[in-house]
Order: sequence, then C-alpha cells, then structure tokens
Amino acid sequence: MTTTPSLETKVGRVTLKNPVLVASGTFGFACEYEKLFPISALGGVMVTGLTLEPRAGNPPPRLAETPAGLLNSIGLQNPGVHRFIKEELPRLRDLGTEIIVNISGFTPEEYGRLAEILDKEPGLAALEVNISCPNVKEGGMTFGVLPESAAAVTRLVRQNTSLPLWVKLSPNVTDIVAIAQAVVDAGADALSLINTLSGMAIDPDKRRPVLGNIFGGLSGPAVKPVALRMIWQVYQEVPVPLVGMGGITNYRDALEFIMAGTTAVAVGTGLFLDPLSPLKIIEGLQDFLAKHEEETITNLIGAAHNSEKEMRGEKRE
Amino acid sequence: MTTTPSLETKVGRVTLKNPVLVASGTFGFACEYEKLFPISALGGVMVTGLTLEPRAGNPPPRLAETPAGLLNSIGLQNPGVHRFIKEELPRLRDLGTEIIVNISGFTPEEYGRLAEILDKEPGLAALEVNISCPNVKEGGMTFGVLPESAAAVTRLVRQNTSLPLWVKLSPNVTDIVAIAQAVVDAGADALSLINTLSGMAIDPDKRRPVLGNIFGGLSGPAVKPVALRMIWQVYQEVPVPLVGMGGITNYRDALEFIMAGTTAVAVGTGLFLDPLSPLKIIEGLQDFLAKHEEETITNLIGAAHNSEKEMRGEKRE
Amino acid sequence: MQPESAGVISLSSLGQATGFYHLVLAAPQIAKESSPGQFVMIRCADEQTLDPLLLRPLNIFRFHPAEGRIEIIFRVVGRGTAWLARRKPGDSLSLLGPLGNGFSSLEKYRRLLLFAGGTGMPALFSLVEEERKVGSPLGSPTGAPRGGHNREFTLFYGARTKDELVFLDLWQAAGVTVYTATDDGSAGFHGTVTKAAAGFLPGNYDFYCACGPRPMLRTVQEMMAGYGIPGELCLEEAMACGVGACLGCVCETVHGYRRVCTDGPVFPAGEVKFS
Amino acid sequence: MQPESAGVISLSSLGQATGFYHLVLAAPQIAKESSPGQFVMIRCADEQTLDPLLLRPLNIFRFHPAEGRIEIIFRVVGRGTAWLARRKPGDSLSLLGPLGNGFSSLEKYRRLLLFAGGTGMPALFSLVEEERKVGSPLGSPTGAPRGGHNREFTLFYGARTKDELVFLDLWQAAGVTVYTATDDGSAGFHGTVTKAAAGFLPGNYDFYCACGPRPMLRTVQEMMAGYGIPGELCLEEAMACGVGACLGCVCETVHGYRRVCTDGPVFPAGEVKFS
Ligand SMILES: Cc1cc2nc3c(=O)[nH]c(=O)nc-3n(C[C@H](O)[C@H](O)[C@H](O)COP(=O)(O)OP(=O)(O)OC[C@H]3O[C@@H](n4cnc5c(N)ncnc54)[C@H](O)[C@@H]3O)c2cc1C
Ligand SMILES: Cc1cc2nc3c(=O)[nH]c(=O)nc-3n(C[C@H](O)[C@H](O)[C@H](O)COP(=O)(O)OP(=O)(O)OC[C@H]3O[C@@H](n4cnc5c(N)ncnc54)[C@H](O)[C@@H]3O)c2cc1C
Ligand SMILES: Cc1cc2nc3c(=O)[nH]c(=O)nc-3n(C[C@H](O)[C@H](O)[C@H](O)COP(=O)(O)O)c2cc1C
Ligand SMILES: Cc1cc2nc3c(=O)[nH]c(=O)nc-3n(C[C@H](O)[C@H](O)[C@H](O)COP(=O)(O)O)c2cc1C
Ligand code: FES
Ligand code: FES
Repeated sequence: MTTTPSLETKVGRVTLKNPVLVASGTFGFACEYEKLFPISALGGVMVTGLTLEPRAGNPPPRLAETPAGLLNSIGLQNPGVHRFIKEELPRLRDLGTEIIVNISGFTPEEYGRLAEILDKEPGLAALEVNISCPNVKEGGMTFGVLPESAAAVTRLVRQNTSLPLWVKLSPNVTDIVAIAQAVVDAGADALSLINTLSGMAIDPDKRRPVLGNIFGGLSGPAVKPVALRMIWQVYQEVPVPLVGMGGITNYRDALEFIMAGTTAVAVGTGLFLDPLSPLKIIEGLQDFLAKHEEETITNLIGAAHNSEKEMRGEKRE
Repeated sequence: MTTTPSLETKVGRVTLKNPVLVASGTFGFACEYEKLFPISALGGVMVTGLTLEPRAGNPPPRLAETPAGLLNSIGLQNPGVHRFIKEELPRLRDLGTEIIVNISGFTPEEYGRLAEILDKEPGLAALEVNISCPNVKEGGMTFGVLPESAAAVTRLVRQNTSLPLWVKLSPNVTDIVAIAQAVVDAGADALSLINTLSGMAIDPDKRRPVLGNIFGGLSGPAVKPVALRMIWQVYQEVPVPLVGMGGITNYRDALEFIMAGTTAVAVGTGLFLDPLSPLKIIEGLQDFLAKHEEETITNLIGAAHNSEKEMRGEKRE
Repeated sequence: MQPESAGVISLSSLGQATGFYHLVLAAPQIAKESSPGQFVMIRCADEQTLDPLLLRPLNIFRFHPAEGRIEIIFRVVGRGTAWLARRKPGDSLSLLGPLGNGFSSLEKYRRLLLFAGGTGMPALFSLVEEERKVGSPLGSPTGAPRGGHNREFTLFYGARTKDELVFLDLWQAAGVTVYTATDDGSAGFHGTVTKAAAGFLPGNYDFYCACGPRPMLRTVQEMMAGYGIPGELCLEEAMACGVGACLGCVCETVHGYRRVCTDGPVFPAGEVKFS
Repeated sequence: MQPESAGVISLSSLGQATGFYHLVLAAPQIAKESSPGQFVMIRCADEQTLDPLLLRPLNIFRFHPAEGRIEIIFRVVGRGTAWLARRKPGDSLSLLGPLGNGFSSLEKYRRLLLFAGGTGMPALFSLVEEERKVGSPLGSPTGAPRGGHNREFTLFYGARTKDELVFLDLWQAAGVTVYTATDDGSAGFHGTVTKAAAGFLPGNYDFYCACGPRPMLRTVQEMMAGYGIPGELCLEEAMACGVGACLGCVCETVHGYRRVCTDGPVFPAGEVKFS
C-alpha cells in the first residue's frame, strides 16, 4: 500500500478530519490547551457544558482521585449560553476544527431554548445534548435515566434546530439500549456515550465524603470496560453513528472503542494524565492503519463484532 | 482507653467476630486459601455461588485485566448444591468462622428449592441470594435489575428457609434504592452490595472481545466509587444491615465502606493482589480503632453521614 | 507553559523523620518561564501505570533560568509523593509548567511580612530569591542581600517540629529576618506561626504573603485584616488539569468560584473566602 | 505454597532485541518446595499502585533448595514484565508459590522428547535439571550428565530468531541433544519446531513434554498423537488467584473445564482440547 491511510470519519452529516475529539467539560473552551498544541490537529472539540443561565457550579472540593479514575462534581459551572456566544464562540470558530456544543437544561424547555439560540449561530458542527442533568420538575432524577424523559428532551431540541444532534447518554441505567432507541426515535442523529458513572469517595480520617457535593461523576480508565460494554450493546441494536468516550488514554483504547462500534472517540480525563494524548492517539491510529495495511479507519468501526458473527457461524461472504 | 477495641459486629441475627469477610466466587470453598492463612481469623466466608444443578461455566478466556479492575466471566461454574453439601460443607463447618452460602437460580423456583435444601443443613450463618443471574424465563435480564423480579425471588427464598437472608444486589440498575426497598419488603434481613458491573474488553490486535463470553463482570478497585455511592444511598433509605464489597484492598477502603454505612465488608478481587489482605485489613481496623480511641467498630458504621447531617444543620445533640 | 521531560539532577532527603525531600531538576524551558509562586505538575507514577492517575502539583522552590534548573521541596504524604521520593539522579520525569498566577509585583512595598507553614515555604522563598536576584549575576543569595532594592522581609515560619524547618540557612543568606514556630516547641515559638507573629504586630509592614495549610491561612487572613495590612495568599486545592480547563480546583472568593490553578494559586488576601 | 518476599539477586538482559531477561531471586521457601513445571506469581507493580492489578505468573526455570534461590526467564510483553525488567539487585518482590501441578515422574521412560517454544523453555529445563541433579551434590549440570538415571533427552527448541534461543549451553551441559528452529531461519531449522521435529519422528521415544504457545502445543499434540507417543503439555492461561479459587484460568479438557493454575499447568497431552 502506498497511499497514507485515511483517518477521516463521518458522524452522520459531520465530517471529521480524524476520529479523535476532546470530551466536554475537560477541555474548557479550548483556550487553555491552545498554548500546548495546535487545536486544529483534533478531529473536533466538544466544549464545556452550557446552560441557559450562568451557573456557579458545586461547592469545592470538586475532585477526588480514585483507583485509575477521577470523581468530579463540577456541577456545570459555565457562563451561560449568551456569554458563550459573545465571548468564546468567535474564537472557537477560528480554531480549524469541528466545534460541538454541549448543552444541558433543567427542564425540557430549557433544552429547547438552548437549541433555538444556538441554531442561529454559524460555525457549529453539532449539538451534543447532555441528558445527565437532574430533572428538576420530576424530582431530581436525571433526564437520561428514563426513555420517556430522554426522548422528550431530544424531541424538543430536534424541533428547535436543524443542527446535527448527538445525544449524550448516561451510563447509570439498567437498559442503555432502551434509552438509545428512544432518543434515536425522537430524532437524535448520533449518540455520545458514556457520560460519568455516579460515584463517591469517603475520607476515613475526616469521616466524611471527599466531595463537597457528596456524589460525583466517575471518569477515566476505571470506567472503560463499562463504556465498551454499553457501546457494544447499542451498536448491535441501534443503527446510528456512535461517539465513544470513557477512559481513553492511548491509541489502543481508542481502537477498542472503534472496534466496539464507535465512529469517533473523545478523550476527557486522559488529557489530565498527558495533555498531548489526543495527538499521540491520532499518531498511533495512523501507524496502526499503516502497519495493518488498512486504507481507512472506517474499516475498523465495529470490527470486533465480526468475530462474534463468525463464532455464531454468520461468516460474512 | 485500656481495653482493646472490639471488632465484633452484627449483621442482623448473625454475629461476626470481625467485619471482614471474603466475597463469593473469589475464595472458592476456602480449601485453596487454607494453606495460606488460618481461615478462622476471618469474620466469615461467602462461598462460591451455587446452583441447583452442577454448571460447567462459560468458555475461556474468562479473565481480563482492566485499569485497576478485573473482568470475569466465570459463569457460575460449580458442582451443584448436592455435591457441595456432601463434599465441601462438612469441612467448611469446621473452619471456625461464619459460613455464608451464595445461591443463584435461573427461575424463582430454583432459588426457592436451593433455600429449602440448604435450610436443612446445620452450621450455616446465612444465605446470600445472588439476584444477578439471568432470568431465563423473562428473556435473560437478570432478576436483580427489576424490583418486581428481585422481590419475587426473595419472597420464594424467604418462604423456604428460616436462615438469615442477605440479598446481593446488582449495581447495573438505574435505581438501587428501589430494588433494595423491594427485597427488604419481601423479607431480606440484610443486603450485600455490590456485585460486579457489567463490562467488556476488546483485544485490538485480534479485533475481538477478550472474554470468551464477550461480557464479564467488573470488580476490583475501579468500581469502589460506584459501590460506595450505592451503599450511601441505600443506607439513607433502607433500614437493614449492609454488607459492602467492591474494590476493597486495604483497611482504609474498608473504613470507607463502613463509614458509608456497611456493618461488614468483603474482600474479593483484593485477594488476588495479596491473599493475606483480609488479615491485614483486620489488623488495620484494630489499629485505627485503638489510635482513635474508639471502643468498637460499630461506632463507625455510617459515620460519614453525620457530617452531612451537620452540614444540613441537623447536628446530633 | 508546556509539557517538559525533566531530568533528575539530585534528590535528597531533608531528614528521614520529616518526610521532606529536596529535588533538583533539569527543566530549561520551565526554568526560563517561571515566576515566584508558580508551580509545576509532575506525573508521579510509572509510565505504563494508570494509578495514581493525576499529575501532582508542586510549587517551584527555586528556579535558575541560566542553569536551566528548578528546585522543589516536597513532603511524602501519599503514594504519588512516595513514588517521587524513590527517583534517582538521571531518571526523567514528565512535567507540565510553569503553571498558575504567582505573586504580584512587590514594587510598591518596602517592609514585607511572610508567613510560611510546612510545605508552603517553597513558594515564598522563590519570591524572596527573585527579589534578591536583581543585580546579582548568579542569583544565589550568598551573604548579604545584593538586590537592587532595599526591601525588608520578615518571615514567620512554622512547622510541626524542628526538623521540618528546612533551608533556614538560605533564608538567612537572603537577608530575611526569620522567626520560627513549631507545634511541639522543639524550636522557636511553641505554637502556631500566627500566635508567634501576634507579638510583633502590627509593626510597620506594608504587605504580607502567606502560604501554608488552610487553617493557618484563614487565621493569618483574619489577623492581618484586623491590622489593615493587605497581602496575598497562596492556596492549594486538589487539581486535575492544572491549566484552567476542568474547573475542578476552585476556591470560594468574593468574585465567586475561582480556579486555584490559573486564577491563583496566589490570590489577594481580601478576596479569598474560607467557609 | 505461600507468599514470600523475595530479594533480587541478579537481573540480566539476554539481549536487548529479544526482550528476554534472566532473574535470580532469593526465595528459600519457594526454592525448597518447588518441583519441575511449577510456577510463581509475582506482583509486578509498585506497592502502592493498583494498576496493573494482578500478579504475573512465571514459570520456575531453575530452583536451588540448598542455596535458597530460584531462577526465572521472562520476556517483556506488557507493563508488568516491563516493570519487572526495571528491578535492581537488592530490590524485593512479592511472590506467591510454588504453584501448580508440575510434570509427572519420568521414572517409567527412558527416551524423552521435549518441545520448547519461546518462553516455554524454562519449565522444561527445570524438568531436565531436576532429573540430572540426582546424585550430584550441587546440582548444577556442568559437564556430562551425572544423574543416577540414564534417561536420554532430545529437545526441539523454537524461537522467533537466533537471539531468543537462550541458555543453549545449559541444555548442552545437561547432556540434552538440542535441535533448534527459528521463524526467520537465523539459526537451526527455518520454520516451526514441529516441522523441525517431523524429520526425526517417530524415532524411539517413550514420552514427550511440551511447553510453548498454544498453536505450537496444538500441532505437537496432533503430531505426537499420530505417532502414538504419550506426553504432557504445559499450558498458559490468564490468571487471577493462581491457587484454584477463582475458576478464571480454565482450559477445556476431556474432563470438562480444568484450572490451569492448580489442575495444571501441566496436563496429560491427551486430555487437552484445543478449540
Ligand atoms: C498549587 C499547589 C502547590 C503545591 N506545592 C507543594 C509543595 O511545594 N510541596 C509539597 O510537598 N506539596 C505541595 N502541594 C501538595 C501536593 O500536591 C500533595 O501533597 C500531593 O499532590 C499529594 O500526592 P500523593 O499522591 O503523595 O498523596 P495522595 O495519595 O494523593 O493523598 C495523600 C493526602 O494528600 C492529600 N492531597 C492529595 N492531593 C492533594 C493536593 N493536590 N493538594 C493538597 N492535598 C492533597 C489527600 O487528600 C490525602 O490526604 C501543592 C499543592 C498544590 C495544589
Ligand atoms: C503458568 C504460566 C507460566 C508462565 N511462565 C512464563 C515464563 O516463564 N516466562 C515468560 O516470559 N512468560 C511466562 N508466562 C506468561 C506471562 O505470565 C505473561 O507474559 C505476563 O503475565 C504478561 O504480563 P504483562 O503485564 O507484561 O503483559 P500485559 O500488559 O498484561 O499483556 C501483554 C500481552 O500479554 C498477554 N497476557 C497477559 N497476561 C497473560 C498470561 N497470564 N498468560 C498469557 N498471556 C498473557 C496479554 O493478552 C497481552 O497480549 C506464563 C504464564 C502462565 C500462565
Ligand atoms: C471535569 C469533568 C467535567 C465534565 N463536564 C461535562 C459536561 O459539562 N458535560 C458533559 O456532557 N460531560 C461532562 N463530563 C463528562 C466527559 O465529557 C466524559 O463523558 C467522561 O468524563 C468520560 O470520558 P473520560 O473517561 O475520557 O473522561 C465531564 C467530565 C469531567 C472529568
Ligand atoms: C472471579 C469472580 C467470581 C465471582 N463469583 C461470584 C459468585 O459466584 N456469586 C456472587 O454473588 N458474586 C460473585 N462475584 C462477585 C464478588 O463476590 C464481589 O461482589 C465483586 O467481585 C465485587 O467485590 P471485589 O471488587 O472485592 O471483588 C465474583 C467475582 C469475581 C472476581
Ligand atoms: S485543575 Fe483544572 S481548572 Fe484547575
Ligand atoms: S487463577 Fe484462579 S483458579 Fe486459576
């Protein structure tokens, strides 16, 4: 093979120059990492979760390190969508990469309103709809844990924008496939998974929870097996592109996700181990393709499912 | 303080000389570890999951190491309850520690039958009812993920034995409190949590799942934050003793569980890092109590909840 | 600010019982860009392990742009720092830095009061040394102050015990008047730095800088506010990214939550709210 | 079988390109109890890290009860073995062993055939050395076989390349006839051990023992079954407990799933089912 292998991939209507994004909430509005590497090298940036109004977030401490994992209870600290559009978006548009805006609401209407506002803004590749927010109307359970509420939010967002919709699923559910199916039926173009697992840590010396908020979201390598399992299940049942995240720190992790069925991946907590890891992952994928004489990364999407089909005797001709 | 602090703890009717047990499936029938340390030093032994009929288990590979975690897909390989009673139980009775028998069924009736059979056997401290088995009648979802099926199993077991019942909860659920409440209402004396998180791993070189069974159960330090969160939630809502497990490798982990609300803890995957870890944990707890001049470990059960009450202004008089 | 692979030049224990270590690193880029009160993050784990996961933030004790070196003082408190204490000369470490917003310029002030508690000392020393460096070609504070300015520094330095009061000679060499305090009374005042300082205050001080454990900072803040002396506090908070992206390290201030890693670690004393 | 803290006596690379290392450990209890084909599990991570989590199983290459030592040959394939390769003399390691069910007695046989592939070699050497030890006070196979028995061994030893054929001198010193094979033809037969052996078979052999990668074992099993020569296979499987408790390491046999760690790692060749 003489041509260099292609990393280009398509999440529905959104073409990414490579499948490596950075995950919402871990990359701020990109300006922090701009000093460290050229953001344009990334497949895309998922910006920090936005809400309609500015939010102060949760009381500190907000971080607790756990075995191969990280608990965070940031609580969606953000300047609100309006200041985002004014102060951050112009700069983001010029980064030379796809910008995916992550939105969160506390009522379905808030989600709809956010979509409506952002729909008018040029230069966005997609909206990522974070349905892991507590549903204040329904007593605090998050929208993402019930198919009905997840679908309701998706539907309202769908009605308010023609931007591609990536709905980001919560892993804290009994049946991820049911939720995935519900939001796809309600108009999601793609699914992002997974958000953080709900967890906590206790300081035995202080005899109290480490986090000011008691509970936090678990991310990082610890959660990778759970993320892969959910992606595998959704890939088998729900025919939309998937964007995978949860514990990716190197190109082999990225390959696990892609082979489980994702069209793209995002690095979140991995940035904190090594801020250059997304670039190293891109390089690693490139080398892997070259070594195995694969022309394009898209050949590998869902590749691990083939072995299962073979085992079941469903060999592809 | 001059007397040595007491580690004795009571899980309902069951008195344990100390709160450190070993988790089902990780300690076999105790004979393997007998060569390594005196089993009588343990608070109790939860023996490998039994089914009515012998089971061969799942095809290998059955293990995959993950970041700070372990995936297993043993699939309940066991000799069946009858051979267990004949070949293993007599020896287990003489170990000088509490024996808790873990049971699994594929229909509610199987659970009931197992309870009936074991009820006749002297020398058992409790039955641990593993409701994480696939419910073959209802298409493979495990009993443990729906309150109704979890309660149905518990009820049938309750009707067939007067032994203390510890129902072992699956963490793969949206609402752990609902399940906990349902099984307590159905007659559980105590709750064990957590069983393993459903997960998977992919070998990117072979382009297929690492485990022969594709999915496996994630255990070990990686899952500790999830276990603690679920224990915290259940402790706040459901007034029965809890037995905690999920990633405990040292006495500080054990303290986190106890302070989150468990009356006892079990070490599973931790044994594989260090087979003597249960003994070291017992020692560590003893030293901690002495250092902090606590007379008994039972003072620490749920201790981390006090800080929350204080924060909410509900200071205890 | 950038990732830099730094070579260990030396690592020495500052007394077994203390758990304190002195680390000298070859990190030319970071040395060049540093300013007093900034910190680095160091990956304190074998390359291929994912536990512990996060980099550890450590203040820069001294930086030597000409030699391309930085120095760090750290105490072993957990597995990250324990790993770091096992390094050997010649090993290489992954660093990210210099990070944060250090102390502001002291130009306006003549008489300065410093409060250091335990591992809070290094940040303050970098401040004094930078000050004294001006006009000195090598920058090592040997003998009397050689700085272009005639600023006066008084340090109240507290620790749990005598042995944890480290590098007193360097402070003295920098021409700083040092008062010590120990929890166990083994050296200097028997008690906290704030109690030790109380006898000298208000004095004629223009400004203060403090770095140390939270309870100390809170008391210093209160006390100095009482005397109407302005100052800056150098804070610590658990960190993940270290560059301002994750919003994990916030502290409460009069302006709401601010990031310790980028808005700080040094804040105007009057802005910090201890709850 | 017990946990034992073992001191590193020496650790040497057997050629950079190979990734093979030779490790000598002071482990008196394990050395005393070992028998050929057994293995140890070693914690290959810093004490305070939880990743990698599991102990690594490694075969015992040689054991010296009198000196209280064991020897291991390992290849760096991942982070555990990479960590192990960074140890230094004087370091101490956490071991568990000896584990498993080794080779059965060779008493009944006179002419033995051995098949070793890569890191499968050590287990077979322990078998030969133990055999040769009888009658020798020190037990090191120097010069001609000095064992009480006049058993004859023929070894087919395969590797990817010449440099990975390690310790050939020891085999020769033990009086074993050695035929080598390499994947790249850089030494001995160009191809697999099984193909190399095919030319010599059936010969006059009574029994065989094989240790190496799965595909090799499968071919050996098939080939030898064809000649009607009985033997034993030494298997590998990912392990967690190493003591038979977790049922994680099973292989398929004619008797159903059996634990490689305790029912094996050595199994009668006829019982193993390769699927
Ligand atoms: C900006 C900044 C500068 C610092 N400068 C220095 C310095 O110059 N010298 C020095 O010795 N220490 C300094 N620290 C503290 C140092 O970062 C921690 O001691 C270190 O991260 C502990 O890591 P560990 O793995 O050894 O301990 P862990 O095993 O992670 O924890 C051990 C204990 O330390 C606490 N801890 C963990 N992380 C932090 C943290 N980031 N901040 C505070 N406490 C923590 C834990 O709650 C626990 O009680 C600084 C911290 C910050 C935020
Ligand atoms: C009974 C037994 C005896 C062994 N004896 C030796 C020996 O004498 N010398 C030697 O070099 N190696 C031996 N091995 C293999 C050795 O255990 C593995 O190479 C080692 O565990 C890999 O650890 P790692 O952390 O370096 O690699 P990892 O990072 O864990 O994995 C790297 C690669 O090795 C594979 N692997 C991981 N664990 C095992 C395992 N337990 N068995 C087989 N493959 C594995 C993985 O699938 C992966 O492809 C033996 C294995 C067993 C089960
Ligand atoms: C500090 C932090 C903040 C996060 N904030 C958000 C957010 O605002 N919106 C969102 O959808 N996900 C958020 N996440 C979740 C991540 O985007 C990602 O889904 C998760 O961390 C799993 O990926 P990882 O293991 O690579 O970090 C956050 C995660 C972290 C660690
Ligand atoms: C190899 C293995 C086998 C297990 N088998 C069982 C079982 O038979 N029944 C059961 O209820 N739980 C079983 N478990 C789950 C453990 O008992 C425990 O709930 C879980 O592993 C979490 O604890 P840990 O992180 O300390 O291992 C098994 C776990 C492992 C690792
Ligand atoms: S550590 Fe991430 S914002 Fe400060
Ligand atoms: S490794 Fe646990 S049974 Fe073999």
